[in-house]
Amino acid sequence: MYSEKVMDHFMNPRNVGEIENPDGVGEEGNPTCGDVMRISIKVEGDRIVDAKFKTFGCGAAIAVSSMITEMVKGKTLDEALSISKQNIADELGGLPAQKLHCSVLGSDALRMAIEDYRSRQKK
Amino acid sequence: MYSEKVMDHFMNPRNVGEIENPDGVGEEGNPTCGDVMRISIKVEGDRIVDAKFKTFGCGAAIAVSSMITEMVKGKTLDEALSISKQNIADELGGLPAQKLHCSVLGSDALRMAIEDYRSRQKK
Amino acid sequence: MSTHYFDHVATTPLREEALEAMLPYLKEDFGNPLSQYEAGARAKAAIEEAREKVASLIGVRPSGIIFTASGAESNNFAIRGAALARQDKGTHIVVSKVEHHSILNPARFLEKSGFVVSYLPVDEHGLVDPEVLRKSITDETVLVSIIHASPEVGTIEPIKELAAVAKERGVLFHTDAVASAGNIMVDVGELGVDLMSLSAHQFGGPKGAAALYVKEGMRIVPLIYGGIQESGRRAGTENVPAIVGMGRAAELAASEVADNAKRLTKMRDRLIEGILKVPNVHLTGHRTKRLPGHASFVVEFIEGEAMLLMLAAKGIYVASGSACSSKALKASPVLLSMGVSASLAQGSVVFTMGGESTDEDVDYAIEEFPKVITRLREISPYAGGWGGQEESG
Amino acid sequence: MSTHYFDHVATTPLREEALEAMLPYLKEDFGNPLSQYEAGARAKAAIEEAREKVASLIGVRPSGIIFTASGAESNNFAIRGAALARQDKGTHIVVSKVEHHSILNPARFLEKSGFVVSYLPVDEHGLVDPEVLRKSITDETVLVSIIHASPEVGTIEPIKELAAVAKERGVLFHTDAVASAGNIMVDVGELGVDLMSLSAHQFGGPKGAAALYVKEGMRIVPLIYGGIQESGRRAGTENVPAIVGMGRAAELAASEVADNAKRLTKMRDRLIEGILKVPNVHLTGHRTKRLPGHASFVVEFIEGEAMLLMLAAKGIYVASGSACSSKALKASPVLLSMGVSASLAQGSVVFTMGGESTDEDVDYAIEEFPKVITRLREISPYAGGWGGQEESG
Ligand SMILES: Cc1ncc(COP(=O)(O)O)c(C=O)c1O
Ligand SMILES: Cc1ncc(COP(=O)(O)O)c(C=O)c1O
Repeated sequence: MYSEKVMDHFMNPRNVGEIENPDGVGEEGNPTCGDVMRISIKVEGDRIVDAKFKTFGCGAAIAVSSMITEMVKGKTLDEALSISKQNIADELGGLPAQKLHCSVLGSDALRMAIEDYRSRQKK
Repeated sequence: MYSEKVMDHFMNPRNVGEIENPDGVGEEGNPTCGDVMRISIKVEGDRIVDAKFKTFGCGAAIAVSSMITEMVKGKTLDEALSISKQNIADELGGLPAQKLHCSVLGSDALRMAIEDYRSRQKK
Repeated sequence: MSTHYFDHVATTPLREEALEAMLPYLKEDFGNPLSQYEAGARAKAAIEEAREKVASLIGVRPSGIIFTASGAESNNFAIRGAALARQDKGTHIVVSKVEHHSILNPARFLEKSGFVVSYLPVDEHGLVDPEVLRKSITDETVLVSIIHASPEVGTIEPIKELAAVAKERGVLFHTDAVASAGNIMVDVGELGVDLMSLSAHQFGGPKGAAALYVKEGMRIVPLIYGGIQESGRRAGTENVPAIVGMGRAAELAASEVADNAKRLTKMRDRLIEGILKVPNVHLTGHRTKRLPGHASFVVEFIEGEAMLLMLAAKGIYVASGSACSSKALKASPVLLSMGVSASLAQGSVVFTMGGESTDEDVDYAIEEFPKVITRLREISPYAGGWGGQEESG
Repeated sequence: MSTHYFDHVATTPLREEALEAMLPYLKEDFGNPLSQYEAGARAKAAIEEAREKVASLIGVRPSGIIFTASGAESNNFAIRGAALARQDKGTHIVVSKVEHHSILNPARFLEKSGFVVSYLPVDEHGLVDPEVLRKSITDETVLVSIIHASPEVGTIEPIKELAAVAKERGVLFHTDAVASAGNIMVDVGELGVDLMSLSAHQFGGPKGAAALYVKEGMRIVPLIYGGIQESGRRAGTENVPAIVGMGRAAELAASEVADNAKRLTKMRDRLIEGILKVPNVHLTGHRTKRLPGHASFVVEFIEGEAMLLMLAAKGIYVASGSACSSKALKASPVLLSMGVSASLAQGSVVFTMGGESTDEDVDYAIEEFPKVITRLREISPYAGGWGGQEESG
């Protein structure tokens, strides 16, 4: 059902954990199935230098979390914000149709982490 | 579906034909399926000394015709009349339920042949 | 005794290639297609591959194929499912008098729930006239179902013309292609039908797998509700091995159907010619618009079951539509609707050939058939003619 | 990698003996049971022999068994067929909230055609209370259908008590015994039910064969109309090989069920004990009134599909009722109806064992399961607890 890439990121997820003293944290949940994804980021200049996640969810949700935290490292905030759910699915070699909502969760949690960082900056 | 005895009487029917100058002839048809059985008999004293049949019908109908003509030979008319459809089926080692009506046809045709003989006697 | 199987219309032998394809799914690959681990995925993939093969046999996209367990189920599903899905548009359906019981009986059930059903007559060859269909369609008509080829008399209906009439009037068209699919070229696009039933055991596939084709986007009310199998349109754990076997048989049929039909047509014509040499024997169905391997007759003065049994004793396996050989003990409605009398219909005998049939089978049948007829006519009281009771057909 | 199949509730491997019995009917004995010659008679006899074996598995007469193609078909047939046959007597039917989709969805269809359906609640173990059933029955009630054993939580319902309540009120009682028949002793007489569904692939038989038991003399409206197969109650060419396989599997199950249940109960109890050593894991269903080979849990803080996949990577095949592992992406209605919260239901994992399961399978599962849980909890944001969002179940 899942691509090899998905299975790899699920079985060996990258960036599991929580950044100590993060610059931004985003958490997003899926009300239908209860999945929750939490992403914390470290920002230097306007670049994301580190990202970690914790996820309560299915194999796809975990793989998406792993992939998105990989993808954003080294990216500017704007570049990171432009990552679409389709980008994530593509990087994972595709996701089953009914699992696409898991990648929305990923980009949403990331966006909230960035927003969190930006709102902290404003203070 | 059919017993060995039925198949034997169907494949090698006894007494096929029409008796020349018969003493009695009976013909009975089944209005639902169109089967027709014709039995002719030769009578001496009050005993049936010969019986032959012609039948338009299924395997069971032919086997019943063969069997009943065998059974009546040497019997008195009254003995022959007392042969029931069940007797015929039993002699054949049984008939499938939906084929039992074929043996009615047999006993009916025989009865008509005997009645024909008796009515001829009266003249 | 050598055996000569002339009853492909009852069922065909399972092709070895199909059984080979099935065996893994009867052994180690027993997983449920719904299971989320690899074994489930493998079973699921096997079904989808079979779906592609069945789809390509009739020239449609795989998403149009719903697997079922029998041609009868496909027919019930089609008639009931399409009628119920459209009942807000109207409650009239049209079928022919020569449909299979698995069309006629669900149609009768629909009558009980308020539908009106027209039963179209056929001509002496069993053909439905498109003009007759046209006249039967009303504003209330939601569905027409006409059999593609008759298993009893072999006649192939002018489905293209019939479906065009229905289409003109915006009415759904189903065809029961159980006896034809896999045996002649059947192309949904060319025929222009919206729904089609087919059954694996009629073309070298296993019993227990069949399909209903449903046009894309068309709503159909399920017959079997439950899980999400077959996109929620037909519940029940899939019979994976049988579906895989159906796929393989469909693949083989698709590649062989043209050659096979040519070969069988020749054999059939020779058989018909040989059988018709016996006096007072008549072909039923159309002389040329008929299934390639199909030769059906009525034989005067004798009864079908007796023929069938005596032929079987010689290793020739045929079918009969005689009343005595039906469990209902009724004359074949198909023959009656073609104008054959009940007595003559008693003499029905049906020879059907398939992929593994040979010229030797035909030779043997032509040689032995007359002997059986002679023997049975000797027993028949009608030997010299119907004796006024019946004119010869 | 060694594999450990813990998903017998999805489907069981086909027993070798059953396959052996099927093979002749997949090869030379391919005849149609309706055919009048010897090959047909042989196929017919094989079906009748299988009918006797299936009948004797559940302690009924062969004439009460109608063969179908799946448990889902049997359930649809039972619910719709019994309700329609009695609709002149009333239009109320009663089911439980823990029925299989193939009961619930046809019940919903009946609602659309004017029936009223009561859905009985269950307690935290999934049990239906006979007193609750009693109160739900009205003068309009014609049918009650309660599942015998739940495939999701293993709970065995008090069918004897429930059926007695229905009988008192003269109401027909159907039980869906698909998950139980062949796995525990199931005796129709003792249970006192009027209709029962069972499915071969749940007890070592093939996919594609199932049965509905119908009490003698009871009228049932067919689901699939057509020919005279199954005494006119279910049309379609019989899937002879699958039916024969079902018969053989039933015969084996009947002779082994007692020993097997004993052995599996021990294994199950050991598995439950082992799994429950992991903190924050809870058994679902009843502790003792459950299927012998059935151990089901909810695991806090993690999701079922992820567990299933990670276990599968270790060669352990299980099922999950989590929303993410269902195609509908909905929390299991069965768990919800037992009072399990939607979040906790996400942690559903179901281990089911069968005849070929071994003590080594159990050892391996007990050893590997905690590792998977630890690994997934490391990834979970709830590792330290539900964080107020959810009390632990
Ligand atoms: C309790 C129950 N009922 C019905 C079914 C459906 O049976 P089948 O899979 O044969 O369609 C299942 C399937 O596993 C089941 O567990
Ligand atoms: C034209 C036609 N329709 C339907 C059926 C029923 O199909 P099945 O035998 O698969 O139930 C048959 C059976 O031979 C058939 O010939």
